[in-house]
Amino acid sequence: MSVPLLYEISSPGRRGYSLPAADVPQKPVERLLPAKALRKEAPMLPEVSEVDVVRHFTNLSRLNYGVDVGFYPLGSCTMKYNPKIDEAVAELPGFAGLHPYQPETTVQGALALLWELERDLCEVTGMARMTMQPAAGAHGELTGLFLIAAYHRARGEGEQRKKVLVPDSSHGTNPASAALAGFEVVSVPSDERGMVDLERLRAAVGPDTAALMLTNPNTLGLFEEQIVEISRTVHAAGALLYYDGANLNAILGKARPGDMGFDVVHLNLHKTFATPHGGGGPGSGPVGVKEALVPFLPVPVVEKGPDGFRLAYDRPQSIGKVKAFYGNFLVALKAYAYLRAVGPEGLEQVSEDAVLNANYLRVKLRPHFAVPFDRTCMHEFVLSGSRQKARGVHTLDMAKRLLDLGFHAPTIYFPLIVEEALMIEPTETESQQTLDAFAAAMAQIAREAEEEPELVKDAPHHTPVRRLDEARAARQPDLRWTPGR
Amino acid sequence: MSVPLLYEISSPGRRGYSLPAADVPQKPVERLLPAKALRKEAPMLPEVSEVDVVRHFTNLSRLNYGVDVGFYPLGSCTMKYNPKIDEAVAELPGFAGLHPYQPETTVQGALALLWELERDLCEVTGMARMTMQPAAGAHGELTGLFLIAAYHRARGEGEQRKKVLVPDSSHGTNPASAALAGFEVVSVPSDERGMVDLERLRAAVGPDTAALMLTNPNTLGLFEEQIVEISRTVHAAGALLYYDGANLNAILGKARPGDMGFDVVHLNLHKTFATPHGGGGPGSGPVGVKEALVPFLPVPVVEKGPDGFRLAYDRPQSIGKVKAFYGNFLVALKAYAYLRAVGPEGLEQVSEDAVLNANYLRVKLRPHFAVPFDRTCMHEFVLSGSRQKARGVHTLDMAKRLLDLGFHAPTIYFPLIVEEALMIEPTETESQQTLDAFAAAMAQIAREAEEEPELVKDAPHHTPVRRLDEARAARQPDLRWTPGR
Amino acid sequence: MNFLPHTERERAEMLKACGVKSVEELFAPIPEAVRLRRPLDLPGPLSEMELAGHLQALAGRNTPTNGLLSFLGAGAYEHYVPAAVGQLTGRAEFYTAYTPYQPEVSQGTLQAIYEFQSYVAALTGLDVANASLYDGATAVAEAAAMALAHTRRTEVLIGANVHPEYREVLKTYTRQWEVTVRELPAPEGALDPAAAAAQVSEQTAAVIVQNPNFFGLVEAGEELAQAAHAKGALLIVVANPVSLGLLEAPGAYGADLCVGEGQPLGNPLGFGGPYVGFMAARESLVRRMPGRIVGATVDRDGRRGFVLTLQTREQHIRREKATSNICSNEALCALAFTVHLSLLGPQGLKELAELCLQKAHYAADRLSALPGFKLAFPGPFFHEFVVRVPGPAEELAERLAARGILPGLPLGRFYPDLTDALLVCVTETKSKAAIDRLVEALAEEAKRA
Amino acid sequence: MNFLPHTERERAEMLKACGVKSVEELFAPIPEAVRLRRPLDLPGPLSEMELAGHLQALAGRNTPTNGLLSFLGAGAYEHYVPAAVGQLTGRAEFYTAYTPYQPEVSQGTLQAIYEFQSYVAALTGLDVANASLYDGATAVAEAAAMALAHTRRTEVLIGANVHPEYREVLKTYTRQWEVTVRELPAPEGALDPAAAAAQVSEQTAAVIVQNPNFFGLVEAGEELAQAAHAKGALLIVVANPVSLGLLEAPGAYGADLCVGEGQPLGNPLGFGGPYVGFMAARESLVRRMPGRIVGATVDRDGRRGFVLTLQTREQHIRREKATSNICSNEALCALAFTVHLSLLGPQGLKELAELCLQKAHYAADRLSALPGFKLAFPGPFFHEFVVRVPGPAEELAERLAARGILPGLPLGRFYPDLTDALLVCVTETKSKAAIDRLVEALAEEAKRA
Ligand SMILES: Cc1ncc(COP(=O)(O)O)c(C=O)c1O
Ligand SMILES: Cc1ncc(COP(=O)(O)O)c(C=O)c1O
Repeated sequence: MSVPLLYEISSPGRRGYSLPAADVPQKPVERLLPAKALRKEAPMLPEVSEVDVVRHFTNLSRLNYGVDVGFYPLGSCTMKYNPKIDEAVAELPGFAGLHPYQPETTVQGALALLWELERDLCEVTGMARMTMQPAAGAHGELTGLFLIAAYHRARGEGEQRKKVLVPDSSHGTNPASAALAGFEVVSVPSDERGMVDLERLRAAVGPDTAALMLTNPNTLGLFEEQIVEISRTVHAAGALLYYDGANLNAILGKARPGDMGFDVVHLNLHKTFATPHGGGGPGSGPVGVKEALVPFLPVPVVEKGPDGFRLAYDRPQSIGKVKAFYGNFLVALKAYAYLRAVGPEGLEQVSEDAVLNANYLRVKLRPHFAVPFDRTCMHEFVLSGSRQKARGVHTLDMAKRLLDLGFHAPTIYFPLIVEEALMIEPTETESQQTLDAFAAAMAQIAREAEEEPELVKDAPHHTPVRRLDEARAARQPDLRWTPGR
Repeated sequence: MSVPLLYEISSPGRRGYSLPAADVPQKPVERLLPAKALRKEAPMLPEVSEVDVVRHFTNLSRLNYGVDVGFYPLGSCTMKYNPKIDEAVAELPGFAGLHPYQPETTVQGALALLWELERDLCEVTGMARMTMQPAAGAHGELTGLFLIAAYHRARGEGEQRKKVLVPDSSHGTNPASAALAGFEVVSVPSDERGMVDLERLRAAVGPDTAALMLTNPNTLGLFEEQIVEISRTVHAAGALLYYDGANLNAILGKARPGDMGFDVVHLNLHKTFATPHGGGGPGSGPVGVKEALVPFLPVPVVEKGPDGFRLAYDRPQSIGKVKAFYGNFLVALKAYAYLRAVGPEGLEQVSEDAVLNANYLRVKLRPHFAVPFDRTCMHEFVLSGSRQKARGVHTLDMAKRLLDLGFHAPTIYFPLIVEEALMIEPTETESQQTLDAFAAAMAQIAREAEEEPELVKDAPHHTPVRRLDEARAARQPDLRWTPGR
Repeated sequence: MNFLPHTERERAEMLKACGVKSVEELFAPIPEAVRLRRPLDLPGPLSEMELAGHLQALAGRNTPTNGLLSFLGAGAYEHYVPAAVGQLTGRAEFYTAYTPYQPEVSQGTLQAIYEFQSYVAALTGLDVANASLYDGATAVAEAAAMALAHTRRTEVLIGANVHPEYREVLKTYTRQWEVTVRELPAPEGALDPAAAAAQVSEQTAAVIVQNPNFFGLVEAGEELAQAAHAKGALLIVVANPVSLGLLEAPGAYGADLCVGEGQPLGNPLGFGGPYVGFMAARESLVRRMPGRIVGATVDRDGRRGFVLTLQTREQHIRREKATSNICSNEALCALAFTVHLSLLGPQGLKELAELCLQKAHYAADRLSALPGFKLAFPGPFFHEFVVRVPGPAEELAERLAARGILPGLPLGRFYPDLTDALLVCVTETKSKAAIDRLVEALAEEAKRA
Repeated sequence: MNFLPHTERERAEMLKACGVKSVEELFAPIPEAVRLRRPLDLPGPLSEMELAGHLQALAGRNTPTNGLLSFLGAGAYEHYVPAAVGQLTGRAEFYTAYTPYQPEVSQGTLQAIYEFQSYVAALTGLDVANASLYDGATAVAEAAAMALAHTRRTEVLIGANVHPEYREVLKTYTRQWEVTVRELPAPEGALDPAAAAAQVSEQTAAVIVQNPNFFGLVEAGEELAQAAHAKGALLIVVANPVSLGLLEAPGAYGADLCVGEGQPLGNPLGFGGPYVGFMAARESLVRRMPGRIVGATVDRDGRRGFVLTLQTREQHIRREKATSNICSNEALCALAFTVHLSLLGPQGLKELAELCLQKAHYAADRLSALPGFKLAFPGPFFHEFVVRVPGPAEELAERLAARGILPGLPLGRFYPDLTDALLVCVTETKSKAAIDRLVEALAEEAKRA
């Protein structure tokens, strides 16, 4: 089943390419470039044929599991089905072949698309304007925090507001982004219902607070019911409220971060808006802001004028750029296509079905697993493997066993506040049959944990490789091919 | 590992499509069509979503083996690597979007391509003209035989020449095509060297003979060394010589059927010219003829005139049409792209490497298997499992065991004149490493046949399904899904 | 560009292993008299970039239908093909596989064909279907061959309103057999069952009817079936699969065999090919079917699996006694058909057929209201119709083409009495605005003439 | 169009299983005060056919570079991408997978990243590479952050001839840190190592050099490395991967970190994204690297396998103490890079680089021979160069654009003293004839002005 590295089938002189012959008069390379600047040794790359390359990556792909292979209930990641038409339109030469520095007159369709998408996403989130520049969710967070810093700086409070509050249930990127943006991170504990502890929040927030970062519904899949009060508290202290949009899939058309009081929002187009995740990217993390923060948005923004659309750079208060050019355009394009396909009612139905699916699964799994916060959830919910742990079977083991049964595993050990957490997000694109089959697999594993714990602890048994030695990987890093290793 | 039928996951009312709303004034269907003409019951089709469909066929594909997965030494079938660029260009809207009845002025590129391809294939085969109309090799044979019949008819010998000779080593399509074309089939035995038995041929050929069908190199991978004499014999009797082009891969740029005396040639573009086989088609089986048969070619032919290319129908002696429109154009296009990419020297190298690979493997396998005709072969060769049969291990078993070891099996039990035949055609796109790995697998199987025959007889062990009950399939045909079966 | 992996070093090594000095030695079995001792006179080689440019340039010398406004049908139909179809047929394991001779590693292809057979049987209302034929035209000839063999009779009747190219192919095939092919006239566009009945005799193996016929008209299927069956002949129906979302299944009105062109589902126009013929029949005919058939069975462990079956009909076993010579067929096109139909389902197919129906009727209503235009035939039609225009249709079409509109097929090339007629097809791809544009342009150009 | 599988019957059944009467009950946790009680104001829904038409129409309002004749480079490069690249990155198992959190079912992604890391390390001549960053610009900022953390210093020097947008991104990031960014001037286009050395201090964490720089010129890498190292600063080199087929590996002349934009290999222009940043470093810096890293290890049965490793650097474990906040990166773009480079191999990459070099020099020779034109800078260059034109470059470019030619980037927008200069890029995609067309058009339009 294993596929050799291309290095391991390389043969000196074999080629997988063809290049046109040089049709210009040639000069000796040494006359064009100083000898010193020239490479002394060819880079150590494999030498293979086109068929070698095609078989290699085809066979590698066959070792992978994707949404198109089966159910991928990875909590927080919203692994919904990615419509095929979106892939097709992103390949149109009229989009894929555009150079970012072409004259604006030659890219009016692309600018129109960015402009429309911005309006649509603002409508969905309740924000004033949005930038498409960030490349992913975490990049959006960083951008949002830069914007918050610029806002406070503009108000003369830049030096004073150096703290960013994050709940202890938050995603790791939240504190990491805050730190990278130069803030001090303060963790706010959750209460016993899994919500932000309002008292502790009140105690933490103050004139040194730049912002509170939240995702709502939170990482337990629970809606922060006190959101209005939270917003009031944060704003009363002169701080801003940041929305991690990873969980927006729960509330499309039902509620908007802007209406909840959030000042800055990032979205994950590669989650909510159905653009594929590519095995780890590219994503797209647009950031939307309320009116007060609009002047700080990265340049350029797309403006519509009498002569068409243009890229506006004349924005003196802008934080500048967070990425070259205009963001992951071809990803944004897929989100635009998705939005247009689904339409406003369809979008609301997305959230309804996402929430229905999560609750349906929660109810089906309740007999077999501990559910720490067992009440109506939104688009995802968190189980605990605490019961199984008593038998020596850990959440990791159960996750691996799921792979044997043909499913991707849920997110595990997150959020950190739940012991042996299994975070399950079915998404709206899964049918009742799929959910039933998954529930049956989970029930089987719970039974196995009781009756044949070793079977689970030794899992997976039927995957291309078995459990991998991660400790060894970290202790003796082997991060690239080296001849003779 | 098994994938349910879509019927088995169907849910009434589920949908995987979206259609535009009707934007014209609607009339009740009953006013447009008589009640009697309307369907009373909806066709029994599954009702599934887009994600259901995508996962279904993605997972089905994962049960398949293709050239892009690995080595496919299917003798006679020339399963060479299919260049990716050919797939890409066949999707260009300027080709894929052409209606066959568009005005000729709007399809000049397509006609130019057909015209150029015809010229190229004539050059490669040594023929005068060629039709692209036949859809596959066997269809080409049928067309060729229609041409031969028309030729004799035109000479007043239509009633007299009713026999077609085929060697006993020939491919089944040859006699079947001859029969379908209304001829009586006469089998000509091979001699002990695997060649056409000239004496028997001389005895068989006569004034009632319409044609002799040959492939050269023959199905043993051996070149008919007496081809000049064969040609003389056939022509002396007033009969024609037909070339089954399935084996042209051996002689590109080295020898041409036209120069050997063949009057009619069919090619398999899905073999020699690298167009993919699609799991059983579409192929393309152009037929080329010598000058004397040109008037009989199917209509239309592409002609080049002062105003560009046109489809010429004004051909009174034509046999008519063998297929609607102009053949499998998008397949022919891939062959054209392949030819242009490879060029004349490349094409010769193709045959050199194909022949080299076959001989290399033959020599490597000789220690382990009986080689009934063990001399220099062309692009393929035939082993016999006779030694292993003594241990109760049949060629079928060894073929199945190869599947376990990650290879597609060779063609088996063909040609019929070799006991327990294994017909191996490596093609030129396989590397030495691949051939070595295959030889090692074959050697392993030979060893297993000696030492653990049951292992081979029970093979395959690691495929998505194990050996299938073909007798039951034929005895109790289950040819479609039926509810409740 | 070449796709050859060998380096010169490897070639040398391998030649040595073969015990020869040069590759030339391996070609020694070819007699010198037939050796080609000059380079082939071909262009190339081109690098991939140059090749892509060359083919783009060739493609640029064509104007595809989506760059025009086309109302051409006549056996090749422009439908919207969902993006999922190409993504799935583009899976390398499908398109780079051979015919599934080793079922254990071909379950993908085999199961997909089994589903194709199931769909074709369901659409046509017949018992069994095969794994595909070359196209609709050859499917007609194959069906005729089956009927002739089954009935042991010597004559075939075919409607003069069956696709002209299909009739031509039938003629080419049957010319070699000792049989007669006669055409049933269709002066009003559709066949007259009574007149047809009068033609059927004890020598008639089959009556071949296209429904909807070449002119788009719906035929009286049941009456034609009765006409055929009354004398022991078979009824062969040639059907458009999209129409079967709405129209009665041929099996339900008495067809013994139903064949057709599968292109309208899943397959691009492609300048006429590759397309895919389908064939379904009553159970009793299954052992006479041409081509491949897939059946379900079980493996050694009792799991369901699929295999090529009833192979004793086939040429690789029966040689000249086979039911047909077919080896490669059109599997990948059949897969595209299957994927598209899977997405549509029964309801989608029905809606699609209705959309075509409504749009075609809107166009017919508008066109026939133009001065000098009128529908050529009175009967009900599906998504194609024949309209008579003022003056020669060929010239009018040329003038429209100059405006980027292909108004339909001028019928004079096939029917000398219809030189003033266009065969117009309207599918879901034509918006009302597009139809209106056609109507306007035709009105203007007709006036101008 | 929707992608929802549920039928109403299923919804009802599932709601019942949940013990609620309506889906509205499931949304009860959302306080009424923040409920949106109106429909979203969005267009749609569109059927797939309409959507495809809509996006084709939008695409039609753009003119892609292959419909123009473009000599734009400046950080986004038009190369021919072999067809195999898209076919392989288009494998659903690659593009519909998440970050490989479950290695047992993600070996495809993981091994491909390991190969990407190996290639990047090989190209740059450094020890280790990570699994990709967002793009070249952010990679520069991440490298600066690493250097600052590693050296615990407070200043970064960057060439004024580093891509202007990369410098801007660095400025945006560093603004929040308590550090100084200073630019090294490049009056002759390239950096002066002696002048640079004079600027490096004990406070300098890193010197950031683009090579070839934004103007296409080759820098004195070794001397700049010495200048940095002399004061204990790191040298960060920003490199174009295609140039590394020909130019010395940064690791070989002393770079401690090499970052860059991977787009030129395997990725389309795409109006600026998605692209892929790469980063390679000396071994000693590995534990400060941002983003994902894949390592080889063995499974329980001793077979080789690949995992995400050194994860204790990462945000999901270390939260605010992580080396970076990066979670999703650009895996699929890195895969495209890997496939393209696999096809090229060392020899192909070298030939590709040479083709670009020769063509760019031919263009430069011809352009600088035109009256009023001359090369702006004296140094050796790779495949981009700056040419001074008679009059404002912006206007000249506009006139050329009207003729369908994009002659290069007018530099005034980034460099006020270069308003009369164009940055011209020539890759293998430009034939001699195309270059000649550029030269002629420029000559004509310059005369006309
Ligand atoms: C809650 C939450 N926030 C932020 C992110 C970061 O998004 P990205 O991976 O696009 O950087 C994720 C992704 O896993 C997430 O789940
Ligand atoms: C020798 C020979 N002739 C003819 C054919 C028939 O070709 P096709 O399958 O394209 O009809 C084949 C295909 O297997 C063959 O090997």
